[in-house]
Amino acid sequence: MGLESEGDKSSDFNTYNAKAKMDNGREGLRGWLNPTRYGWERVSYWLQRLTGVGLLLYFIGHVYETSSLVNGIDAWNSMLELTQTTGGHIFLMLVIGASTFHTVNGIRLIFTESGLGLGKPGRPDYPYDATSLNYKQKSGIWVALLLAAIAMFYGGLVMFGDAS
Amino acid sequence: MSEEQNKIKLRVYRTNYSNDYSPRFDEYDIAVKRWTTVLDALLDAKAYSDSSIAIRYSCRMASCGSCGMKINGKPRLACYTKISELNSHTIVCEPLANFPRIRDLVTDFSQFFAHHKKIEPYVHNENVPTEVSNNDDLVEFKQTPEEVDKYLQFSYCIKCGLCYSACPTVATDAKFPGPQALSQAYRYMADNRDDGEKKRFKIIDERHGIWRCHFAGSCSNVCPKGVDPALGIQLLKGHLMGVSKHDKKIARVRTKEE
Amino acid sequence: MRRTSFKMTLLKLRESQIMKIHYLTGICAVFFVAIHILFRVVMPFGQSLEYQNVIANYHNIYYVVLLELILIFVSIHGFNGLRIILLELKQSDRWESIMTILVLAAMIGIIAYGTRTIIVGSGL
Amino acid sequence: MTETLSYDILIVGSGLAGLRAAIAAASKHKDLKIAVLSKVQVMRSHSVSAEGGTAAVLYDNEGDNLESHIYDTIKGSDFLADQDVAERLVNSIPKEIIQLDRWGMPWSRRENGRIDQRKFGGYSFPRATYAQDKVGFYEMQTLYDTCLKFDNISFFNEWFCTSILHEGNNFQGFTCIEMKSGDFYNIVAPAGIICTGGAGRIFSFSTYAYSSTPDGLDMAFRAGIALKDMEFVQFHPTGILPSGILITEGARGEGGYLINSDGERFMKKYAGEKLELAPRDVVSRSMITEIQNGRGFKHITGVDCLKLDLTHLGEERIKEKLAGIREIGIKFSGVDVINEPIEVRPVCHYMMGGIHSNLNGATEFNGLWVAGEASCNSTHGANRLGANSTSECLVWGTITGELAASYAQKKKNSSINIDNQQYLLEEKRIYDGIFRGRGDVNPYEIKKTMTDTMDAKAYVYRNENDLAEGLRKIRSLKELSWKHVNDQAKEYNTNFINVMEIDSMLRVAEVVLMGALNRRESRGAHSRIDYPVRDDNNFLKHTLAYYDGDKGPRMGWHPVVFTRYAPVERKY
Ligand SMILES: Cc1cc2nc3c(=O)[nH]c(=O)nc-3n(C[C@H](O)[C@H](O)[C@H](O)COP(=O)(O)OP(=O)(O)OC[C@H]3O[C@@H](n4cnc5c(N)ncnc54)[C@H](O)[C@@H]3O)c2cc1C
Ligand code: HEM
Ligand code: SF4
Ligand code: F3S
Ligand code: FES
Repeated sequence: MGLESEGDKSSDFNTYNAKAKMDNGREGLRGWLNPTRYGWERVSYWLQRLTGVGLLLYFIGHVYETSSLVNGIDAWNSMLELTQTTGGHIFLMLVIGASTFHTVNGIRLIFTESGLGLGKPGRPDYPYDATSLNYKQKSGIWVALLLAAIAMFYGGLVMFGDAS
Repeated sequence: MSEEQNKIKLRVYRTNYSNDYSPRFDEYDIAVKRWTTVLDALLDAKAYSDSSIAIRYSCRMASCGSCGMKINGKPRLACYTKISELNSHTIVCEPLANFPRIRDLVTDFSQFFAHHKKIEPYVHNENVPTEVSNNDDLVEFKQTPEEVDKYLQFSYCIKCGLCYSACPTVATDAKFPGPQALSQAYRYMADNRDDGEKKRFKIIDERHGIWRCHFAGSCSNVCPKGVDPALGIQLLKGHLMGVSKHDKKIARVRTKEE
Repeated sequence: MRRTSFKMTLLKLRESQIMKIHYLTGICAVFFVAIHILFRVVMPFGQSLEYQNVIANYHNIYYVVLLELILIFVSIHGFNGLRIILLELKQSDRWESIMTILVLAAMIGIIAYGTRTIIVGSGL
Repeated sequence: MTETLSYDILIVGSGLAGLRAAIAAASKHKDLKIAVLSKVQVMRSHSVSAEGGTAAVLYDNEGDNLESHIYDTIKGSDFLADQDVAERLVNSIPKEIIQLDRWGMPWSRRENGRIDQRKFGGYSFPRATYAQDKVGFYEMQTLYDTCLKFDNISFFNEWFCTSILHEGNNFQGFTCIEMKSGDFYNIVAPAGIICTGGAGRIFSFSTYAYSSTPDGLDMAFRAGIALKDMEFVQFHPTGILPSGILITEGARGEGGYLINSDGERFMKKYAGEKLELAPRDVVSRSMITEIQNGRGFKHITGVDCLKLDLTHLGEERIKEKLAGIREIGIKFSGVDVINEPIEVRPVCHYMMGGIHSNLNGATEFNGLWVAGEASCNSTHGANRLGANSTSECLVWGTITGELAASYAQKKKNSSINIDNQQYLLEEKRIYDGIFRGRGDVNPYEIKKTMTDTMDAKAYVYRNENDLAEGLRKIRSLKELSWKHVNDQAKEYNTNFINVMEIDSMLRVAEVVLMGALNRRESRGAHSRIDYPVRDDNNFLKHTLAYYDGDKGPRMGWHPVVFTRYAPVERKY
């Protein structure tokens, strides 16, 4: 045995890639697509992503939609008609809900991820309740959900009320 | 006085990754008492039903971190989970998610340990030698109980990997250090004997570093030791953001007379 | 692969700096989008979307600046969000640099495309 | 073909002793390549369970002194300790405490920022240095984290060592199995340190981790090194039922009471001065006497027990200083110690005996040292004082690590030629003898019967009949056809490991019983009702046991080293 290969045997070397045969066991996308197991914070994480991606898609669509402006009134109106259907209204309601949730929860997250509103570390006493999963945080999520629901409801009223 | 006995079904995930991939579940009927833990039940199955169950365990008192596994869908310590508290007649044991699998319930921790090592989890101090070499050095750091409390919680970590297994970012990102390693970075930063935060900030403020935590909180949700890694990580981010002010005074060693 | 100097500076940004930008653009977006939506509410919703009303808005220089800022901020925020998700999905240097470039390109594309609408619409 | 790896120093065991030795060696010579092998992963070793404290003299300005710690240790040992060794322990440990502090150990502190200490059994001063009630855990964490500083330490996690390679009396290496792949390896080095810890799993009711089996002891034993003083097994007064998990002595150190079914603090009858804080052997014997006199409680499992009362300490004190045992009580016993007393019973806790070694931790082989609980350099004699064991691990970890480093440095360039015969024989022993063995007796049942036998026959009080019967039972178990492994897979075969462990347990259990039979006196933890007094004329000497094939051990004696203290009667 030469000296070079010896290091590889010890466990602190990263054998992860070398043993390609081993199942890497990662949950993959299923990991974050399933928000049900670990409490509200996980739901927030999941929704923040979904709404973020959703809003991005909407935003791209929206920029495209408004670009019909340059092609004159007919192009604009035919574009606008797409949203004046029931389906279009429901879609817009979802966008309203998504943006409300994403915004409100996003503002909470900006505080949280800057270490604010989480409580202080201290001696944990059994049974252990994590201070970071406190009610301030949870209510932030609930408020975001609630506001999103209200916004969707209001938006629905406006749009469907307007259409009739 | 005799205790009532209950029968439960233990469903154990079985496979050997070097030979064949096709996993299956084996079922064992186990008699349990009020205090029987999942580990007890598994060892019972191993001793009397099927000795080929591969399982990792040692202390049986939730201090070594060996026996992490997914029990009824959630990462838990087998020795710390009583069957009676699961409220179920079927107990499903699977290997921890997000770890490469070796066999049955046993997973490979080398990458997890490597992440821990990478954040340089030891005291850096420029002014006080960390090695005590002569007897003049026989003086300790001065650190009050309040200063201990600032990091103590994070040193409860037994490296069981449950948090790593629950975290949704770890589920896809192999380079993300994970809640365990990141909370240890905070542990040393909060310890006033250490002045190595500049170095550690450099290590974790990376593309796949601390910012890939989006406060899913699942790590703190499953941690059996009350470490609350999510808290440490967010507090650390606060420092990186420049929001939290840095008022740590590096401890000095006491003088001989004190 | 040769790196352009632009990309070099981007690569030199610490992730914490990028996240600061992410949060800042997020917060700014709250205000701007709020104003943008308020414009929808000053008159009945359907009416506000009529062509001449929209064009009229576009001729208001403050509104144009607002729109342009929304466009830039939301693009940066949104596409950085996308970049984050993509980074976490798969780890290899190749994937990461391709995705960074693609996301950057898409972001610039959208900003450019939106800016064209704004410029033409405002009749500048 | 068996692969051979080579290093400069091999350390078996990543407990406190092993990690401390690794750091000592790595910092002494930076270019030595050090391998730490362990059958469990790092931070999984039994040492993480140590709870109460590490004894050291820190406050000589407040009345403590080294002399007193030395004398307490020797008196605690019932004068069987080698006195030069005890002196070495006491003189070296304060430095280790400070060293750990520099490395980041979260010692519990006094208000003024200095390290705090608590009372512990058998000491005349509060000198158990503590960190809540997770001392061993924090020490392990601190040492492991510090190890990561050194690039020349490589960890071999989950490598099971099976035997020592040697050429005559010169150490050459170990044979081991990498559990993950199931491959068999030789690892050679000029120097080795055995830190495989205690063997308390040869008892059923035990505070030890499941991994604390005597395979390390057995490995040395089979290679021809003596095991010393194995009959001295410490029974800790307070293990909870039914699991045997420990309630630290720190609970009594903080002021806990032991009570019998009359609600009486019975220790005043047995140790009027020190009460609950008498040494463990004294307290355990008192408890069994109480139980035998009908003043015990019955646990729901039907086992006799007594109660440990902490309720008067108050919620705040318990949460701050005994958080871990509160958790253990609630989780594993269903009792919150803040509100009610907890049921306890003497439980196998420590092995004073181990691999025969001298003041420096050197064994009978050149180039091989031993440290920690696996060693018997005779610090603890017939009874260890609480908190002296982690001290021993740290002190001899350092000593052996440094000695091994110097030795390896000298031998760095000489090559090692191992004798093929040896590892072929070992391969034959474990693969033909065990892995491919045949039989119809379930090895796990053998283990259960054996450990139950030890519980019944070699507990706190012993006598000739019981011991002889126990020995007969163990020998008859050895005869049965249980050496077979049902699991024929190569990878991560814990069944195979378990059977090898059981093999070593039977051999070492036999040594314990033989030693206990031969020692016809009561000394420290070894208490014979048929010979109730200490007999300094005949037995003031260490027991040695050498391997002698399947016939069972060959017994011998070894003198005790005295420096300053003549044996006197022990009173507390
Ligand atoms: C519950 C409990 C509480 C305690 N509390 C205290 C206390 O408060 N104060 C005190 O001073 N002492 C205490 N002790 C005693 C003390 O913890 C131990 O004596 C000490 O930790 C032993 O450390 P060690 O390093 O020698 O061995 P261990 O920590 O037992 O480590 C043994 C190592 O050897 C490895 N090993 C074993 N066999 C093999 C093999 N064949 N191949 C490869 N590797 C192998 C194991 O994997 C492990 O890594 C306590 C003990 C118990 C059980
Ligand atoms: C209006 C105010 C907004 C605020 C306050 C805000 C805030 C945030 C915050 C805090 C995050 C989480 C970052 C993290 O956890 O690391 C985030 C993610 C994201 N946002 Fe926004 N955002 C806003 C608007 C938008 C808009 C309009 C879009 C769409 C174009 C968008 C797209 C995204 C995307 C794609 C993510 C990534 C999701 C993730 O990283 O998990 N956001 N936002
Ligand atoms: S932080 Fe908690 S869950 Fe994670 S490894 Fe440490 S103890 Fe386990
Ligand atoms: S679960 Fe993961 S995303 Fe963050 S808060 Fe915990 S590390
Ligand atoms: S066996 Fe040690 S944590 Fe469960």
